[in-house]
Amino acid sequence: MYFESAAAVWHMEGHGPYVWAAYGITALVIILMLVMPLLRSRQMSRAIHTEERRRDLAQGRTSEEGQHAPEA
Amino acid sequence: MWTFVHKMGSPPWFYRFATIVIRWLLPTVLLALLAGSVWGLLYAPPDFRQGNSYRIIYIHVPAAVVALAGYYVMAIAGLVSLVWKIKMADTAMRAVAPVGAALTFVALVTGAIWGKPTWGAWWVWDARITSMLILFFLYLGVMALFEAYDDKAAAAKACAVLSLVGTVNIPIIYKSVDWWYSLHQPASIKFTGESAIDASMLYPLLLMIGAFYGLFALLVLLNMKAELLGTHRQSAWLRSELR
Amino acid sequence: MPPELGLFLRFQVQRHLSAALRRPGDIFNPLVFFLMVVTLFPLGLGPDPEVLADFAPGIVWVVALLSSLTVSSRLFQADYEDGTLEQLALAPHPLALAAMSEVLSHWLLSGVVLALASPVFAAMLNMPVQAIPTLMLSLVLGTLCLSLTGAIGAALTVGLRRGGVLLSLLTIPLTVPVLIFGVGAVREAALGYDPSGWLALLGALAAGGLVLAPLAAAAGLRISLEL
Amino acid sequence: MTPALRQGSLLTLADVSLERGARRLLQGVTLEVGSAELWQLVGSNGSGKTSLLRAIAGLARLGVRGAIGRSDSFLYQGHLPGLKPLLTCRENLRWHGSGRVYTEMQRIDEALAAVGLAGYEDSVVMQLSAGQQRRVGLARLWLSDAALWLLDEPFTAIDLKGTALLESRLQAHCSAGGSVVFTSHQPTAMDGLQVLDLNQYAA
Amino acid sequence: MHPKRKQRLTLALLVVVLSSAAVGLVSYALRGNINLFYPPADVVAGKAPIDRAIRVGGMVVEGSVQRSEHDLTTRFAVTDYDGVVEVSYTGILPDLFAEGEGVVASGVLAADGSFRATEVLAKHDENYMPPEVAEALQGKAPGTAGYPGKDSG
Repeated sequence: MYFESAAAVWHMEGHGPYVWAAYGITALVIILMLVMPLLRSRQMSRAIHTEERRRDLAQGRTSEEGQHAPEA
Repeated sequence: MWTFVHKMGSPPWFYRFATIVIRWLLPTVLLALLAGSVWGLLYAPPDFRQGNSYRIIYIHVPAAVVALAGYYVMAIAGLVSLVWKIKMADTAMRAVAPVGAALTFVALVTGAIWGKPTWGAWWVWDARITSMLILFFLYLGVMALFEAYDDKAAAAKACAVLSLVGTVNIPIIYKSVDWWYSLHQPASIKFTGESAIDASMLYPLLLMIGAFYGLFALLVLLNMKAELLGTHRQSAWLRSELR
Repeated sequence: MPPELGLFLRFQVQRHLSAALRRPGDIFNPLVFFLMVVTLFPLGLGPDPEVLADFAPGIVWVVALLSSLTVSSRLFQADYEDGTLEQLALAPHPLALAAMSEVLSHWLLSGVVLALASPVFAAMLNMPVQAIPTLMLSLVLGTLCLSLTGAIGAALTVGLRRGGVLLSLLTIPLTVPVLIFGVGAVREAALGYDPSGWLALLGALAAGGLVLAPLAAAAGLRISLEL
Repeated sequence: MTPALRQGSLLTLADVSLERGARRLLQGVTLEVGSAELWQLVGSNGSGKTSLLRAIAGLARLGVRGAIGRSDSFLYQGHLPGLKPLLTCRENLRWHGSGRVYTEMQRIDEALAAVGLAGYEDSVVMQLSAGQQRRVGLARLWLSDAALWLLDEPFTAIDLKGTALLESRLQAHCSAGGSVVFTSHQPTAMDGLQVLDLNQYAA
Repeated sequence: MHPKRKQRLTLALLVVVLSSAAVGLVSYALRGNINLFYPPADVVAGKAPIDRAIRVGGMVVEGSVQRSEHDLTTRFAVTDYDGVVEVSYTGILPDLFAEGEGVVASGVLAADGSFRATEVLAKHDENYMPPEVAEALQGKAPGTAGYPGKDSG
C-alpha cells in the first residue's frame, strides 16, 4: 500500500478530487450500462409471461407450443 | 468451427450460450475491475512527474483501447451480416454500438479530468483525446443511422456499410490527427524509443485492460439477450426458455 | 450484351452535366454561399490582415467542407425521387460505376469550380500568393475526397425523410483527414515549406476513395431502394 | 436465390413470401409465366402488389423468402417514370429502361411518334404537360427489347386514347413472344389476360 | 475477347491502378516529405532553409537555459543528441518547458546558425515511473552526461 492513511488516500496530494471523480463517473457509467439491459430483459420476460398466461386462460390450457397464430 | 459459427447464428442456441457465459463473466469482471482499481489506486506508486493524477490511466487507457476495438467488433459483425446474412450479426452490431459509445464517453471524460491537473485545462486538443472524440462521433453516427430507419433489417444493413467505411477510415483518422497535433504541439519527442512505463505501474494497467475487455463482452451479451427477448417474443423456444 | 462501359460512363456524366448547365443556379449558389461565409470570418475575427492570413487555410478548408456537405445531401436525391436510381440498380452495369459517375460530375460542378474560384477567397483573407497554387490543387483533390465521402452518406440517407442533418452527422467524422491534410498543405505552402507530402496524402485519399467509396455508395443505394 | 428457370418460362415464383419490416404481407405466392402471357396482379391497397413486383425485379431482397426465377432479359417500370425534367425527350430516352441498349435516334423518334409526341423530340420534359410526360415514360415500351416486362400501375394518369395505345402495345409485345406482368386497380379487358389475385395470399 | 470479360478486366485494371497510386503517394509522403519539424542535426548539416519560417524540435539541453534579467528573453540550446541549435525566444514559456524536456520552436534560422523563435511549444513525454526510478535514472540520462553540450554565451 502506497498511502499511509485513509485521509491520504482521499487527498492524494491534491489530486484526489480528480482521481476519485474519474473513477466515480466510470463506475456510474458501468453500473448504468449493466442495469439497463437487465431491466429491459426483465420487463420483456414479464410481458411474455403475462401474455402467455392470458392466452393459456383464454384457450383453457390447451395451447400447443409453437403452433400459434401470428398477430392479428 | 463452421458448426460453431452456425450455432452462434441460431437465436435459441445463442440465447442459452449467452446465459451461461454471463453467469460466469459477471462476477469475474466485477472482481477484476475491483481488484485492478484497488491495485492502481492504492498500491501502484505515483508517477515521478504527474504525481497521483496519473492513476486515472487505469480507467482512461483501458476504456479507450476497448472502445476502439469495439468499433472493429461492430464492423466485423456488420461484415458477417452483409456477406453471410446471419441475423444474429445484426443483433450483435446493434448491441455493440451503445457499449462502445459509453466506453468512448468514459475515455473522454476521464481524459478531460486528467487534463485539468496535468495541463491545467479541462479540455485539451491532445491527439489522442481528439481521436477519441472523433471515434465517439463515429459511434453516434451509427446509432443515429439505426434510429433513422423504420425498417430495422434495412437499418442493420445500412449501419454495417457505415461501420465498414468507418473501419477503413479509423487508421487514417488516427494518423492524420497525430500529424495535425504534431504540427501544432510537439508530439512527445522520443530519442529513447518506445514510451516506457514502469513494471510496477504496468501490471495493474494490464489487469484493467483485461477487465474492460471482459466488461465489453459482458455488456454486449446482456444487450443482445435483451434484444432477442424483444424480437423473438413470439417464438416457442423463448417461451420454453423462460419457463 | 451490355453496352460499352466507357459509353455508359460518358453518357452518365453527360446527362448530369447537361442537366446542371440548364440550371446554372445550382452551380453558382454554393459559390455564393462560400463567398458569404468567408465574408463572415473577417467580421467575426476582426480585419487584422495578419490574423486573417494566419487563419486563412483553416477558414477556406472548413468552409469548403461545409459547402461540400450541403451539396452532397442532394447527390442522389433527384435520381431517387424520379425513379432513375431503380433503373440504374437494375442496369447491367455495376451500380458502383453509376454512383462514381454521379460523384465525378458532382465534383466537376462543385469542387473543381470552387477550386478555380478559390484565389478570390485567398486574396480576401490575405493569403500569401505563393500558397495559391497549393490551395487550388489541394481543393481539387480534397473536394473529390469530400464528394466521395459525401456520396456514401448520401447513399445511406437518401431514402430517409430527415436525411440532411443525419448526412452531416455521418460524414463529418469521416472527413477529418481531408481537412487536416488540406489545411496542412496550404499552411505549409503559406509558411514557405514544401507542401508536396500533404498533397500526396490528399491524392492517396482521392485514389483510395475512388476505389472504395463507389462500392460503399452502391451498397448504401441498394439498401435505400429497399425502403 | 435464382434457381434454374424452367425451360421456356420467363418467370417462376415458388412459395414466395414477403415481409415488410415486422409485417408479413404475402405468403405462398406461386406463379409461372411462360412466353406470350399477359398477367395482371390485383389486390386491395397494401396487399403487396408493388412489393412483389419489386421483389421479382430484384430491387427488394430483405424479407423475401422462397424461390424467384426470372429471365435476365426484363424491363421494370415502377411508379416513378425516371424522367429528368431538365433533359429533352430524346436525351431522356437515349438511355432508357433498364439500360439495356443505347438507342439510335431514329428509333427514339419513332417511339415518340408512336405515343403521339412527334415534334416534341427536343422539348425539355419539364415544359410538357403531365399527360405528355407520362407518354414519354411509356415510349420506353416501344424501345425495349426485353422479353419480360414488369410494369407497376402503367394505366394510371393516362387518358382513354393513351390506355388504348398502351393496351395495343402490350398485346403486340405478347404476340411477339414476350410476356407482361403488370399491376392495376382497374379491371382491364384485353385478350388472353390472366389475373392473379394477391388477396388470396394475404398473410 | 468476350465483352463482359473485357469489361471486368477494365474494371480490375482501374482498381489496380488507383490502389497502387494510393500506395505510391502514401509512401512518397511518408518518405520524409512531411516536415513536422527539423531535428537539430539537419539544421547543423545545413538542410534547413535560412530566413524562412521553420520548426526545430528536440530536447532542451540541461544547463543551457539562460533567462535575461531585464526582459522576457530566454536563450537555450535544443539537441537531438546529434547536433545543437541555439534558440532565443522572447515571451512567456509554457509551464512544461524545462531542461531535458522536448520542445518544438517555430521561428527563423539566421545565417550564423542561431534560431530566433516566435513560438515555443513543450510537452511532457510518455514515460511513467515512480519517483525513485526517476531519481536513479537522473545521472544516466543522455541529455546530461554523454552529450557534449556547448555553453551559450
